[in-house]
Amino acid sequence: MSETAAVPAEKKAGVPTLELRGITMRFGGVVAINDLNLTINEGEIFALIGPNGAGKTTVFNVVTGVYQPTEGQVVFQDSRIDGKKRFQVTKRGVARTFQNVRLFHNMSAMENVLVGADAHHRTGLAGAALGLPWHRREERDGRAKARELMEFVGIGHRMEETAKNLPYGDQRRLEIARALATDPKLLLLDEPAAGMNPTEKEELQGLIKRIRDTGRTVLLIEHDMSLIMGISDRIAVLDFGQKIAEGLPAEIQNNQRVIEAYLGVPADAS
Amino acid sequence: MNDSTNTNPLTRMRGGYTSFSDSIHDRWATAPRWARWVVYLLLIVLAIALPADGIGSFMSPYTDWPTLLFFPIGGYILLAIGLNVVVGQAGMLDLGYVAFFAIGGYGMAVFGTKYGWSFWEILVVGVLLSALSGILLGAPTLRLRGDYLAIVTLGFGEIVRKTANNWNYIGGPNGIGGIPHPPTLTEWTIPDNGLFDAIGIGGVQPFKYGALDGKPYYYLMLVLIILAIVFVKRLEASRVGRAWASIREDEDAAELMGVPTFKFKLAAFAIGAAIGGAGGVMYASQAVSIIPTNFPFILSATILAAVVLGGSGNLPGVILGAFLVAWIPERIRGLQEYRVLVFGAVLVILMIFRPEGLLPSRRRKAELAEGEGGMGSMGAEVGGPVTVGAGEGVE
Amino acid sequence: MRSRLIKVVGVVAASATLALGASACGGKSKSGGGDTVTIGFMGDLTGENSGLVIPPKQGAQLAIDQYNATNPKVKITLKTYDSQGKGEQAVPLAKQAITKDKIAALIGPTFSGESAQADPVLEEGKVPNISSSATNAALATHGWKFWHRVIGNDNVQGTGIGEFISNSLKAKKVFVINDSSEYGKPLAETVKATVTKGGAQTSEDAIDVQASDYGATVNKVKAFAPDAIFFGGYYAQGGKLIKQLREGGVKARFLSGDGSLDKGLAQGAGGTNADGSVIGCPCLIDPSGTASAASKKFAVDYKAKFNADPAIYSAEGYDAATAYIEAIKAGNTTPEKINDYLSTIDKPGVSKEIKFSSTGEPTATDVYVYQVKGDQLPLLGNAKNATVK
Amino acid sequence: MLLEIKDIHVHYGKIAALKGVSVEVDEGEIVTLIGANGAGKTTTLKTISGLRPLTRGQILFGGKDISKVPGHKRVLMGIGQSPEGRGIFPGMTVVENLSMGAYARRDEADKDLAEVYELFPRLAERKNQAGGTMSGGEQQMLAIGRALMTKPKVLLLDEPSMGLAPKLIQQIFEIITEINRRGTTVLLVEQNAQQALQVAHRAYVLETGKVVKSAEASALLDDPQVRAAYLGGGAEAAAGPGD
Amino acid sequence: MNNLFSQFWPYTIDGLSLGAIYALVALGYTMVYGVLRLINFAHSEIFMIGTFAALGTLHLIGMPANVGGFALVGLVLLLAVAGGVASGGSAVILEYVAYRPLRRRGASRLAALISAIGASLFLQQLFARLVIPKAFGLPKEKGALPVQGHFAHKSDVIHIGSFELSNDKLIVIVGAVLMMIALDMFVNRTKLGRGIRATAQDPETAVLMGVNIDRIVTATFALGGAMAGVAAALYMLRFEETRFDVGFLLGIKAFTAAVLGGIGNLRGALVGGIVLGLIEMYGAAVFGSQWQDVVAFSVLVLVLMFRPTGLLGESLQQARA
Repeated sequence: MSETAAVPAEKKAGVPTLELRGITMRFGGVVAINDLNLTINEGEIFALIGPNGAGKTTVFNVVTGVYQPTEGQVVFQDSRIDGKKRFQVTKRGVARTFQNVRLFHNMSAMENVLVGADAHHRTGLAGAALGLPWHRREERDGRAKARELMEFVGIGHRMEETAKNLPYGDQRRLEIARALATDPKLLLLDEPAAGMNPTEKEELQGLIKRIRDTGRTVLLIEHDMSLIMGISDRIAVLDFGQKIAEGLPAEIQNNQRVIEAYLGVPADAS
Repeated sequence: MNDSTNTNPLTRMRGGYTSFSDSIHDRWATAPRWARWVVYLLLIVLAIALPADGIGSFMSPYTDWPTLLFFPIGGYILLAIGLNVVVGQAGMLDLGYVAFFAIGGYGMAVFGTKYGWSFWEILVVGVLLSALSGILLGAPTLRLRGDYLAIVTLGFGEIVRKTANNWNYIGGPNGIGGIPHPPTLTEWTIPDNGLFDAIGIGGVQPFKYGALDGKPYYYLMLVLIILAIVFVKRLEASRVGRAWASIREDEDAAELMGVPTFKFKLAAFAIGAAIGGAGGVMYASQAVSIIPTNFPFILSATILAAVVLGGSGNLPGVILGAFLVAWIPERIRGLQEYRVLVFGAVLVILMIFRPEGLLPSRRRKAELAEGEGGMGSMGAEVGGPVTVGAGEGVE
Repeated sequence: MRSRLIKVVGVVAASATLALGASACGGKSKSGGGDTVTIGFMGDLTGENSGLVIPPKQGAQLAIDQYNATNPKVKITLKTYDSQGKGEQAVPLAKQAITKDKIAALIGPTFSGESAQADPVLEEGKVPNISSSATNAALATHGWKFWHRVIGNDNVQGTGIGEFISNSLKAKKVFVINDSSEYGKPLAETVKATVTKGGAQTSEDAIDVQASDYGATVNKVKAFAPDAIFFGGYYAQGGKLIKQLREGGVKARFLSGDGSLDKGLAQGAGGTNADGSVIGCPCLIDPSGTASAASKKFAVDYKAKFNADPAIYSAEGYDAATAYIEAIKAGNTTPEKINDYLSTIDKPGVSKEIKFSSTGEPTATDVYVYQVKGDQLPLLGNAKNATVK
Repeated sequence: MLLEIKDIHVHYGKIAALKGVSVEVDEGEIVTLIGANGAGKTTTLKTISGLRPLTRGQILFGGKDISKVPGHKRVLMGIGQSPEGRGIFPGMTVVENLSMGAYARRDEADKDLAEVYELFPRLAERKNQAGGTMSGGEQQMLAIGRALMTKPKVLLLDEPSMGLAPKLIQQIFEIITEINRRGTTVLLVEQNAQQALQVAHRAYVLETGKVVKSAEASALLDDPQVRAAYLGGGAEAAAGPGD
Repeated sequence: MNNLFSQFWPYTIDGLSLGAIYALVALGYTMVYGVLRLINFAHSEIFMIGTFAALGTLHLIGMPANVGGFALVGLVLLLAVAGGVASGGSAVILEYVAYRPLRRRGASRLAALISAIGASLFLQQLFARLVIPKAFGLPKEKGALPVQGHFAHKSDVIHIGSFELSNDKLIVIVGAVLMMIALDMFVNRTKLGRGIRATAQDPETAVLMGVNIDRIVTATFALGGAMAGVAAALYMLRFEETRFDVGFLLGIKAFTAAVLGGIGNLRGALVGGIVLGLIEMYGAAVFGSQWQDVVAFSVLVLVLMFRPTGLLGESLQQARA
């Protein structure tokens, strides 16, 4: 395990950024999430783990407005965002990546990030068609920001390449850069380490921390236990749509219910 | 490449054409600014000289060339530019585009004959009216997925035509006659000197809109087309164009990146509709009389064919496609009753020969080659060893 | 004038060859000054309604060939323009005809829709035009000076048929159907207005040309139980409509206008379904030549040349060409002079008196009625006095 | 040699996905391909089963060149695959999904069905459930079971552990060993290199479309480079949740 | 409105018999769409070919007249076979010529759609200009006109008050329903049917199961075409005439029916066809026949607004998990 994985010294006083209050999500007769309460504090790296089908991605979808919860409320920075449209949620400051990379494959890396940056741009049809100064300034600023973000995630050298031609690890980073371009206060990462080798995972770990250090809150879903244990401030475990445990990494690792439902008997692994 | 499956001449021809068009692409992409302007200028001069008799006698031996240039050629080009915004840029399949052409046309007819407005006023109103109808159609239906949208738009086209046919206020099946021409701006005549004669425009009165001379209409259409191109091009290179591209590639992801997809789709629809409406206004004011059968479904299909044939998403391609689709049936008038037959066969052959269109944009070509790009590929496609797919690797 | 017609008997066979020769040099000489004047014929020559356009074209061809066979000083070439019946094709063709081909006059366009679009071009190009079959009444309202027709308009026809329904058939309940076309709908409306004036009770419906199933219309007719049914539309739909009406148990007499004047009506209706139906037309189709001697001679010549009986608008095509021939014979070879001559012409033609009102309408208002018998359409007589057995 | 892949090249559009991959699989073996995402593992499997066209190279199966044999015929020859993402037919029941495995066969498949049920009792319980409504683990079992129904001489498994809870991953690898023990040759593509190397006899390491290493699986487990790149920095990380 | 009440049964029966034909033609759209995700625009011409095959058969057997009773059922059966074979066969050829090369190149569906439109124009014109004039000995310009063949003796089988059911409508409704049931059983019970469903759901995995995709596609076109051919025979029984563009409006309506029911869904085609047929007739009764298409399309838009994947949803391929 990497040495940098120490728990941050000063824990924030616990100002909640995102609160899920009694969220229930039903699809037809199937209950995907059942009465879930979750509080994520500002500046935290919060991990959501659990077996496949436990409802983790559904939580992401509820938070980002893809689904409207059957019951319950989603509160982000003291205002409800359930019932809001997806792009409105993004504008409020919630951005995400996807389990399977969902870039705009045939656009360049730069354009991908620009789409994210456009979330806060205001140029309309007239502005663009007439090439008004405002529009030109936005374009310039957007590009500068995109460049900066791509440097930040470490793909500064591939800005003009078509997204699908990037190596897989870089595609994951590009997805993060695109999400960051929307200027999120809360970043949701859905299995960011999937398909990465250990070296890449380590770099990713560093990147997630740096993102947190820029003042953003991170909520992530991951299966890779070493990564989770290395960077999470707190962890919640879902099983069959219910929260079966929540706490510090060390607590989770030794929680009997979690071991039964998810981790399995440690002896098997070696 | 070493694979031996691709030695048949058709494939080689295809490959040759592809590398040729690609090299032009590359040249253009790296050309300096001044060189591009020179090309633009040359194109405009060429466009101005196009209706000349000398060209016409070859291009259209059977029927009046300047009028053909105005419509169908110019009209189709304008419509194709508009439809391209919807289909090529935003990736929505619209099978009822003719509806907006009709709304523009009827707008011109109604305001021109019943209210006595002038062409110029109606052009503005007609464009707004069509855009509005685009929004009215789009608002409830744009949430539908690709093919459902296709059938709904097709239905809308039929509804508009049938309503026109059954609504006595706008003449029912008789349509509206006596639509005014645009007011003549000036009787000024291009001097009959050597230079102008050389490009075949000496003696033309370019701003006098009568029934007989098609050239002034053509020039008017030309101006409209150039305006539309500039407008669409600028949008394409902006936030709006990026939003459309992202919607085409992955609508959900786009929305989650903060793109108000519905709004942008609606905008694409409205812009497409507005351009179609402008075409309708132009057409009606030249045609003097319009009837509902001027706006059949097959016109929607033809414009769509123009867009796809030329290279959906790429303006030069779309313009080329529209030109061919409008011109070929007129040029082969000599085949008389067989020309539609031949036209149908040509469509099939061209699509087989070049499914991505004659001049696709780079990005769209990649999308179409992989069957992405808004409408996706056919379902049951699995590249097998017997396919020519291997050839794609080296083109 | 009958004498002129008699003179050309027997030269029909030679005329085709001469016409060929004429057309060969026709392109070179300008109208106006040279030996040859080009007259255009525009209409749907290859489309689905070409069945209504080829007979008048042949009629015109016959007249011109007969004229050329007399070895006149100025010969006439007939140049055809296939508009497919569509305005957007007729317009550029008309311009081509005026500016490139320099035609002196035009027969056509044959349909009302395309006429509305192409006629303004002819008007501005100052080329006289006579339509043999565009019957839409609105065409005469634009104040065009170069526009004419040799056929009664839909109001004339509709009134004629309507009066026939009221006076001769004495129908008290009339169901009026139209095909939603620019031809059928106004015609049906005129008939409806006329029979209403004649005291009949009416109801109406419209069908879609491309639909197959007229069940909804049939059900409406059944509910109304009329004495007579008038259909404004073409025979392709008319036949189908009769068939479905009869299958639906409707036995009322079926009537229609010139668009249905074709044996296709009876064929489409199947069996004897169409028997007894009455079709009105402001045109004269008289293969047996019972209407007049001119008509008889025309029928004979036509049959000899084309190996077919005169069909719909054949006589009108012939008359339209005759009008131009008269103008040229009188020494008028430029479009405007020909047009001036048309305003004064008054000459018996095959179908009617060739004479135009100031708006370009024919002055004659005769409407003829025909009755379906098997798949034949024998002439019943003039609508004013014909009676149905 | 049951399956021999000789220097194959595969392109997607202009991009080369495989740039000369050679792999050999002997009868009775479990061979694994490991490597990062995008290294070409899945493409290799798809090319073997004929879903992707070759631009160069050869695939020999039982000594016969099958490079030009269409995919559906390769199934009959004895190449079965459980695809990446499982490829369950969502609208079909478990039984229908399994019988799809026997689609191309002309002989009776009842015996094989019984064997699959024996291997995966869970599937027998859920016979009439629609494939699309099953959990991830169940779907993976169904995918493997379905591939077994093709009666493969060689079974290609593409990321069988993907997206499964650590607990289930154990189970899946046990079943793979069992299948192999009963006589089916296995070519396994895995993200989870640690687990894969533990069950496999031999392994190939793929990087950006090329084979960079091949050896006995146990040797690779101890190879420092492989450890660094695919198994994580230290043994404790590789051991997963136990640390 | 009065019309609808006083003539409720005639409108309903007309709607059902029209809807039955829509439904059969819709099957072809829906099957091809399910497997290839392609709107086979030329399907309307496949139907047209079926009508001419039926008509040609009537000519071959010397154009019987006034056939009624069970003899009529037998004759329609013969026509259905002729239409089915001709349409099924031409659908297969169409796929081979106009779609397969595009499929091989992995072309976009948009390109295939244009190819389909081209093929549609080509086939229409081929019949109008060459086939019909040649086959029926008509002058060239008559090829575009309707061609008739009257053979059926139509009579009411049931007549209770305003409820009149004639033999032809009965055969159409029963025949169409039987065909639908047969097809449904074929797709759900047979091996080839399972192959079709598998291909619709996941073509790549289907190949891994040993499914020959090309054969499945051929079978899909053949089946869909055959259904259109049977529909064509029933159409000929009802209307006894056809023309080169007979498929145009009917094709659009059938496609609408397929979407209305849920494209890709076989039972949806039945529901969509019947619903559309009834809506048209009722709409015509209330608003006048000239508005029947407007009513039909408006209902389509309304239905899709509330049920974006049609009345029954898509099922041949199911939502891809």
